[in-house]
Parts: sequence; C-alpha cells; structure tokens
Amino acid sequence: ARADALQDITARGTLRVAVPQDFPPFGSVGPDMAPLGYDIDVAKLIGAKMGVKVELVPVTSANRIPFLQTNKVDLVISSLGKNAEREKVIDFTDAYAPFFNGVFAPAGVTASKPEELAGKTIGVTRGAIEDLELTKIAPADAVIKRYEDNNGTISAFLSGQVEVVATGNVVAAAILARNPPKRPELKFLIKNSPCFIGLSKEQPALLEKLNGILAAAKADGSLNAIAQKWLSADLPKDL
Amino acid sequence: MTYRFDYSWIAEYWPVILKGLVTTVELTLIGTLFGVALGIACAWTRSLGPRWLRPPVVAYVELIRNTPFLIQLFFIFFGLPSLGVQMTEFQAAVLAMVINLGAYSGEIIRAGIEATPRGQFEAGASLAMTRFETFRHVVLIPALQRIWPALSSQIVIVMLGSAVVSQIAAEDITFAANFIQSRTFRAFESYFLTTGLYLLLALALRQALRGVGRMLFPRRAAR
Amino acid sequence: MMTFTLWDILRNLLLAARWTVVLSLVSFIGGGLLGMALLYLRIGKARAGQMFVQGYVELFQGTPLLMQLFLAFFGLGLFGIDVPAWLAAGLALILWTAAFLVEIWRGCVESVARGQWEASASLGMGYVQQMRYVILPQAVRVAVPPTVGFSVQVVKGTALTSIIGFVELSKAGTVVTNATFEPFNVYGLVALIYFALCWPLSKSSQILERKLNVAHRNH
Amino acid sequence: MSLIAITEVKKRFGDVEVLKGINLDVERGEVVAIIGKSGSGKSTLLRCVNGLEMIDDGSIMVAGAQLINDDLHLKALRLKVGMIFQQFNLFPHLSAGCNVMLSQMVVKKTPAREAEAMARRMLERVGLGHKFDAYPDQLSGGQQQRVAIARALSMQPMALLCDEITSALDPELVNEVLAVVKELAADGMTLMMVTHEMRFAREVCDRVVFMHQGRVHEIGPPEEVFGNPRTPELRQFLGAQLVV
Amino acid sequence: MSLIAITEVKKRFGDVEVLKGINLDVERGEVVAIIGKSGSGKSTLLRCVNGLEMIDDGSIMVAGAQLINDDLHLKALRLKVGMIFQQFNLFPHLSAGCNVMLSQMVVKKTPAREAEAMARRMLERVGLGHKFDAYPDQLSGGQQQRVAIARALSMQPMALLCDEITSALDPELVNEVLAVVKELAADGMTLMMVTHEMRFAREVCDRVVFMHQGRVHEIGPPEEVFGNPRTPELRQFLGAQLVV
Ligand SMILES: Nc1ncnc2c1ncn2[C@@H]1O[C@H](COP(=O)(O)OP(=O)(O)OP(=O)(O)O)[C@@H](O)[C@H]1O
Ligand SMILES: Nc1ncnc2c1ncn2[C@@H]1O[C@H](COP(=O)(O)OP(=O)(O)OP(=O)(O)O)[C@@H](O)[C@H]1O
Ligand SMILES: [Mg+2]
Ligand SMILES: [Mg+2]
Repeated sequence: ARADALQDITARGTLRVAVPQDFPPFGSVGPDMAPLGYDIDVAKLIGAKMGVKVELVPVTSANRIPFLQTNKVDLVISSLGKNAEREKVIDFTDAYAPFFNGVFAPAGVTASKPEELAGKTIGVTRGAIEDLELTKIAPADAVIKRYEDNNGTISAFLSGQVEVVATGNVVAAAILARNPPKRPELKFLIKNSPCFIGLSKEQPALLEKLNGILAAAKADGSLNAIAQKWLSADLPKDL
Repeated sequence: MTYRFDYSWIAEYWPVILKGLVTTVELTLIGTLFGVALGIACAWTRSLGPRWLRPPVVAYVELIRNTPFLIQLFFIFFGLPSLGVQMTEFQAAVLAMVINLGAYSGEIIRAGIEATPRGQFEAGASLAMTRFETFRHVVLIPALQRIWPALSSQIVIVMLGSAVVSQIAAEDITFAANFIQSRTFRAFESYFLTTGLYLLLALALRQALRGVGRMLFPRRAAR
Repeated sequence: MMTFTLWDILRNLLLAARWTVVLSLVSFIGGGLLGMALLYLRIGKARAGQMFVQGYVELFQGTPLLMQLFLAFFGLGLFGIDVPAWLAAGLALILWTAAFLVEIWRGCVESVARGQWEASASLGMGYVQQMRYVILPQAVRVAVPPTVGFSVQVVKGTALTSIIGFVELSKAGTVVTNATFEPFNVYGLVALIYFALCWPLSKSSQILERKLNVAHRNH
Repeated sequence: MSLIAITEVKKRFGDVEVLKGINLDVERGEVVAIIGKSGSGKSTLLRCVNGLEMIDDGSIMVAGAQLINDDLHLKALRLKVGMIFQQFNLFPHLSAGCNVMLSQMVVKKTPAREAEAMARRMLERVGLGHKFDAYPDQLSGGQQQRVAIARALSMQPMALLCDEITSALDPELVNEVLAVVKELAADGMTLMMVTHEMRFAREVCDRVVFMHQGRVHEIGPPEEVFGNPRTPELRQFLGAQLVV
Repeated sequence: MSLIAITEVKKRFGDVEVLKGINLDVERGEVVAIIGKSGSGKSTLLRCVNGLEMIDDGSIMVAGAQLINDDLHLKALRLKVGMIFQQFNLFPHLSAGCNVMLSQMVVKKTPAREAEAMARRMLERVGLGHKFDAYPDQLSGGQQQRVAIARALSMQPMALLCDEITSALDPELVNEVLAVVKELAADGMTLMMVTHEMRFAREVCDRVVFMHQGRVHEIGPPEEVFGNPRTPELRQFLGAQLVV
C-alpha cells in the first residue's frame, strides 16, 4: 500500500479529481470548454472543505479506475457506481448522488423488459455499471455495442447506429433537454446505483475524512443545493 | 515496484481476444484487397486515365493523406448518418480502411506506373492493344512488382492503424484489450498482451506479403 | 442552458488545435533528437548498438501507436511513475517518431555513394570525421524532403492521444459533438483544421524533393 | 494498289518539322530499307505508319484504309501492321510463350489453346521453339529480339516495321536476327526497315530509301543507291559507313 | 630500402582468392604502371596498399612501417600514401578549394589560412587555380579529376596510387589529366597507377607490372614488357589492346 494519501494531498496542496466531461449533467463542458456539472461541483465542495486546490482531470468511464490505480488522481468523482468487482480494486465512500440506470429508446421502440431487447442493438459505455448489469440481464441474441466513452455512446444513439441505449436517467434527461433529433424515452430501469467517490484501497484516514465531509454536506444542505442545481430534485432521504 | 502481474483472467477472457484477433485479421484482409484495388484505380486515373477525372482523385488523395484516420472513421460512422448513410461499425471500419489505403497505395502504385519504360506502352499499342488493355496486361504487374516493398509497408501501417476502430465499437484486438481492462482492471497486462499480438501479426503479415509477392512476381524485377 | 454557435464550435476546435500543434512540435523535435542518437548507434560500428536499434525499430514500427500510448499512460504508472496524459502522449509519440525517423535517415546515409567513404578514408579521416564532414552534410540534403513528409504523420499521430484523454483537436471534436449533436459539421471542421495543418507540410515536402533532386542531377 | 501509301506526310515536334512531306509507296511483298543520318526522321516515319505518332498533314493509307486517329481505326491499322523496336520491349513478367500469346488473346480473343499453338509455331519459325517457357531475362539480346519478331508475327500482320532492330545487339548476335528477317523476306512478308546494316540492305532489300533532313532524298534499288549515289549527301553518308 | 614493399600478399573475397601472393617493391621516385585484364586484381592490390581492404596474408610496408589494421596505423599510412579514384569522388557539397582544404584541416589540424594557401598552390599546380570556388558539378570530368589530384597532393603524400583515373573521362579530356600525372612523375613523385593507356605507360613509367589471375605475371621496364612480352597471356592481352 502507498503512504498516507491524505498527508500527500495536504502536503501537495492540491486534490486531483477524476471527473467526466462526456456525461451530462454530472460532467460536460460549456461553450468555453470548461468542465461543469454535478460531479465537478462535488469535487469543488470537497476541495474547499479540505482546504486544498482542486485539479480536475477529465476521464472516461473506461479509464477512470485505471487513473486511480496508477495514482494519476487521488479521487474519482465520476458518477461511479459500486459493485463487487470494483470493490476488489478500489474503496468507496458513502454515496454522494442518486443514479438510476435505465434502458432508453425512441417512442416507436418496444422494450419494456430485458426479454424484449432480443434482436435489438443496444449501445452502452464500456465499463460503466450499466454495461456490467446489462451484460448480465440481456437475452443472448441482444447485440451490445460497447463504446469507449459516453461521447461515443451518445453519438451512436443520436446518429442511429444503435436503436437503444442503456445509461443514467439523468443523462437521458440531459440529452432530451438539448432537443435532439432522436428522443430517448425510459423503457425500464436496470438498477438503482447511486454514485460513490472512489479512492485507493487502504487509505482509512482519507476515507474517514471524505465520509465526514459528505455527511456534513448532507446535513447542512449544501449537497442538496447541488442536486437542485443539476438534477432539479431534492436528494432522496435514504442516500 | 509493488505491482504484481496477474494473467489469471486469460482463462476467462481468451474468447474475447480470439474474436478480436479474427476481426482485426478480417478487417486487414478486406481492407487490403479493396484498398489496393482502389489504389490501382486511382493510380491509373492519375497517370493514364481521363483528364477530367484527375482533379477529383487528386483532391481525394490529398484529403485522406492529410487528415487522421481516426477523424475519417468518426466522420464515416457518426457523420454520414446525418446524410442518411447508415452502416454497421464493421462496415464503417472497413470502408475507412479502404479509403485510407486507397489514397496511400494510389500514390505508391502511381510511382511504379510512371517508372515503366515508354517502350512497354508502345509495344502494347503496336500489338493493337488499347491503352487500358496495355495497362491491365503489360504495365500493371511489373509496376506492382517495382513498388511491392513500399506497398507492403503501407499495408502493415494500415493494419496497425486499425487499432482505433475500437472507438466505434468494432470489436477488434484493441477493443478486446479495453473490454478486458474494464472488467478486470488489469490495464497493463491486457495492453501488454495485445501489443504483443499486434507485433506478431505485423511480422506474420510482412511474411505473408513477401510470399504473395513471390507468388505474383516469380521473376526478379526487370528494369 | 448552453448553446454553441458555429463560431463557438470553431473557436473551441481552434483552441484545442493549439495543443495539437504543441504536441506535434514536441514529438517531432524530441523524436528528431532521439532519432539522431539512435542513428548514431545504428550506423556506428558497434554490433550491439545496431542490434538494439533494429529491435527498437521493429518494436515501435510493429505495434500500433495507440497501444504504445496506452502502455505509456497506464503502464508507467504501475512502476510508480506519475505520468500525466500530456507526458504519456509526448513520450509515446517521441519514441514512435524516433523509430520512423531513424529508418528514414539511415536510408539517406546509406544513399551516399561508397566512393565518398573511400575517398575520405584515403585522405586519412577517421570514422567520426568522415561522418561529420563528408557523409552527413550530403545525407542531410537527401533527408530533408522525407523528413518534412513524415512530420505529417506526426501531426496525424497526435490525434490518437485523444483516446488517453488528452484534450487536443480530436478529443475536442468528440466533446463538442456531444455538446452540439452536430457530428457532420464538427468532424468536417476537425478534418479541415487537420488538413490546413498537414497539407502545407506535404506540399513543401514534394516541392523540396523536386528542387533538391534537380540540383542533385548536376553532380 | 500499294499496300502502304504515304503521301505528303508532315510531322512536327513543337517548332521543329521532322518530316517535311514524305511520299513513299510500298508494294505487297516488297522489302524496303530506310537509311539516313541520326535525326533524319527515320524512326518518326515508321512510328507514324504504326500510329504511334499522329501526322500533322498528308495521308497514310494501309491496304486501302486511311489512317485515322481514333481507337477503332488505330486498332484496325495495327492489326495490319506490326512493329519491332530497337529495345525489344518484351514484357518482362511473361515467358516468351506468353509474350507471344498475350495480344492474340487480349485483342483477337483467340482461345488460349489456339493462341498457344500459334505461339509455338511462331517461336519455332524464329528458331526458339525450345524457349517457350523462358523469361526475357533468361534470353540473350538476339533471342529476345527474335521473340519480339515472333510476337509481332503471331498477329498475322500484312507488313512489319522494323526500327534498327539489331542496333542494341552485341555484334555476334546480329546475324541470328538478320537471318530470321531474311527468311521472312523470302516468304513474301512486306517489310519496312530502318537499318544501319548496309550489307544486309544491299543483299535483301528491293528498294532503299535514303532520308535526309525529313525528306526522302534518294530512292531506288540497292545497286543504284549504293553503287551509284547521285547526291553528295548520300555519298557522304555512305562514305562514313564502315562496311558497304 | 623500398618505399613500398609488398610481400606475399594474399586477399580473398569469400571463397575467391583475388590476390594469390603478390610480391612487388616500389622505389622512391619510381613510376609503376599496373596493367592486366578486368578482374585480375589490379584495383584490389591498390586498395590493399591504401588500407581500404585488409589483406589476409603477407605484409605491406610503406616507408619502413608495417601496415596494421587499426585506426592509428591506418591514419599514419594514409598520410604517406594518397589515392585517386576512377570516379573522382570529390565531395559534392564543397567547392573545389574546400575539397582540397578539408582533409588538411580535419586530419592535420592545419590552420585555415595555411590550408587555403596550400589549396591554391595545389590547384595552381593542376592548372585550376581559377576554379577555387567552383563546385564539382560545375566542373568537367577532367577538371574534377585534377581537383582530386590536387586534393591528394595537399596531404603531401610520399606516394600516389591511381586507379584507372582516366577511364571515366571522355577521350578529349584524358590528356589534360595525363599531362598532370606526367608532370608529377617528372617532379619525382612515387606513383603506382593502374591504367589502360598503354602509350602513356610506355612513355612515362619506369616499370610495368602485368597482373594475371591475382599474380604478378610479368614485370619489367616498358620497352621489355611491351616490346618483348615473354608469356602468351601478356601477348594476348597486348594484342587485344587497340593502341600500343
Ligand atoms: N517525341 C519527340 N519530341 C520531340 N522531338 C522528337 C521526338 N521524337 C523525335 N524527335 C526529334 O525528331 C528528329 C527525328 O528523330 P528520329 O528519331 O525520327 O530520327 P532517326 O532518323 O530515327 O534517328 P536515329 O538514327 O538516331 O534513330 C530528331 O531531331 C529528334 O530529336
Ligand atoms: N568487395 C568485393 N567483394 C567480392 N568480390 C570482389 C570485391 N571487390 C572485388 N571483387 C572481385 O575480385 C576480383 C578482382 O577485382 P578487381 O576490382 O581487383 O579487378 P581489376 O583488375 O581492378 O578489374 P577492372 O579492370 O575491371 O577494374 C573480381 O573478380 C571482383 O569481382
Ligand atoms: Mg531512330
Ligand atoms: Mg579495377
């Protein structure tokens, strides 16, 4: 195991955080190409509470965990869901955002349950929770196309290369908000998989510190403000 | 170094790798076949074909040679659908490779054609062959022979360049590497293994092309 | 919430293209320097040096640049070396560029007539002096057009760094595509910017080749 | 009617007029030698007759048909008139046999079997029956030139144009090629040949044409042209030749 | 003591023994012509003396020092013996003057000013004083070869090796080069020259060496070798030469 990560961060004075830039509303870019979104605001919140500068590192779903493994970042705040495989290689804090994975498709497509995906082409982002879950539940003759990042997945859906996508409800909502040529509608939910902050294994000090910050932010409503800003909804009580 | 190499995942994931290998080989074979054919057509147009056809061919060649393969691929897969042209990722990948190799091999083959002695054209003509017949039966094979080494290198370069087709979810070797990496989090091992595969593939391809050369051109190159 | 005008798209792409240019320059200059060092070994007398460079070239020309980028990016991290995307990108591109340049340049050195070696030897020059005063000045002349021509490959090679997350022109293209849903326009513009960067290089390589060849015929 | 009728033919390259009005009729079965200094337009004349160069003025008729510059007419012309070059111009990637078969199959659509039979016959005729499978780079210059002759003959032309066909050969190989040409002449083939072999021209040809500065300067039977040259130009030209 | 002493020198390329035991002594100030058929090993012999090829057996002594294959000894040797090649091998990127200056400055560390003075003197000596700034591609073959001679002379060698230095020249340029060599000989320079110019060899040389199949087959003063060849090989060789 590495030396104490929390000390490193404090000594360095900067917190390196992996954030998405292809995953609205958690992370995307504005016309000035600066990252913005839920995850970015959470990263800034944590930085502020720790009293260090935040260095945002744009990552994709596929490479965010290798970023952490190879110590290119201190934290992954990148709408990361928790599952058994991931828990083997990294540690998670408490949840910081709600997230539902769903299967989406334009109005004309019937896919109200996994069985109805048979024969359909579904786009997902490689390595995302929905990839892992969908792979388990999809029927054998459903074709899953796995794209490198959400940009690819969204482009593939919008350009008609796939007829169905599996992604987060909020992502679909963000696409809808931009009034695209193809409108993704929710067909069914795959999993309720709230987002967690990922960090290197065996860093109890850092883990404790982060959980403390999150608990405080939940208590004082600052996390709820972020949720209101990006998801237009309150945080669920059970988060 | 604290990292321990772990290759235990191979037992579970080797079919993914095998499938990727097959896809890469298929892409390369089809891409090479049609790419070289397109290259021959371009070379013919530029050095012997009708004059009005030359500017569009020059434009095509220059455009392809001066933009990255990745962008060509994105343009075909994500861009063309907005014009109503829809294709699978495999088709898009093949098309991108054909277009790419077509431009490069066209330039290489043209050099071979232009090095053909004038006497060969005249001999063909004096035997009552048309310009095209002369090209097809007299000029082409020796021209290909002249530039075969350069063409072979270009084909290997295109094969290696095909690694980026995983970006549009074509399931080639690189896709396999990325896929395994996203499941096992064994980034280094999977990239290391697939890089080795590419190296072997490149060596094998070069040997194969040398063999094809020997088959197509049994005679040593004539001046 | 955010709307992109065509100008926004172009502006962002152009801003990102700066990184493409910087990365190209770094790769080309770094690759050139490394290539020279390798060339020194390759055409030197030590057998081990020659074999090393041959192996190096085989390795870097025989594997995809993309894989080299992945390995530089994720691989070095495992050895405890912290490699940011720009460093991994630069490093992989430099190694890759050097592998091609050293082969191009070796061909140029070997294209210098044998008689030049013999004449300079018979005047009492040592190996280093022959290289320095007789062979290299002639090889450089031959080397300029293909080297400039190869710089186009370097510029295009930088596009692959987008895949390890380096935000240059290609990456900006995908990001902007997702913010605008206009892939046709965005990738069209991206292609045009690359073309504007590369075409002058290709063209000048062709012109140089013609010029230097004509001059050469007088010898 | 003459087989080849050349009337007032003019040809210029850029500013230079290379043929300045050539008149020459070649009868069926006639053997005509064309001699003259380098640059006098000999090759250009032959190339015009074969349609490799387009004439600027005048007319060329072969077997009654006018030479017109379009693909169809050119093809018809070249089926009537074969040409053999100084540099052999064999196809390096094909064996001797295939060199002879190719144009038959491509142009005349002759079936492979027949084309092969013809190729064997023609190679036999030039004394190379045993070299059917040899490639050009395995043959001596003289053998290559004989294959070229067989190749031209396999198209069954009415006339053959030969442009210095022995000039690229080592001295000891010249005779084997000339012997073949001599036999062709004896068999009644119409021949127009540019040559520097004065002895051969004297022996084999029916008429000799002396070209000078783009014109037919003197013309007549060999005894006359060689024995009794009328113009000082011809005398000077013949004087410069070593063997007459 | 001889300036150049060649004893039992053998040299093989792969399986082929090209020099089969050469013995030859050249005295100070002597001019030796080497003649013989193509492939008889003449060039190889000269190249061995200059250390461009390593000998397999025997010894070569120049001015009393043994030829040993290491950089230091080779350099010392080449300072004593200059060589001039058939293909001139001027450095195309340097002017005539710089061609002559380069090795002085690089090898002997002569200051530029002195090297330049020497270069002007040497170019003057070969009749090219006015071509100091001309580049090789602006010079005729004969002029290039004379620059090559000046370049070799500028290193002040004790002997010059010349390998068919006029063979690549047009006939009208041969004499201007030979005239320079003749003058060198008259000035007392030691010369070993492979040549096909029999008349020149006869006129200028002290001794003629006839090489045949890797051996010194005959050797003697020119009158003897040319006038009274003792072996049939030499007689045949001389017979094949047009001008003796
Ligand atoms: N394609 C061409 N373009 C320009 N000038 C040409 C061309 N072909 C021939 N000429 C010129 O036309 C003149 C006649 O050439 P031609 O080859 O007919 O002479 P020739 O009598 O065959 O000479 P030779 O005995 O050297 O073959 C020459 O001055 C030549 O330079
Ligand atoms: N580097 C080499 N490798 C192999 N064989 C060689 C080499 N150099 C020369 N030879 C062979 O050695 C033999 C003698 O060559 P050399 O050049 O000394 O002959 P030469 O007498 O100078 O002939 P020429 O008059 O043609 O110059 C030839 O058969 C030649 O093919
Ligand atoms: Mg001619
Ligand atoms: Mg020699």
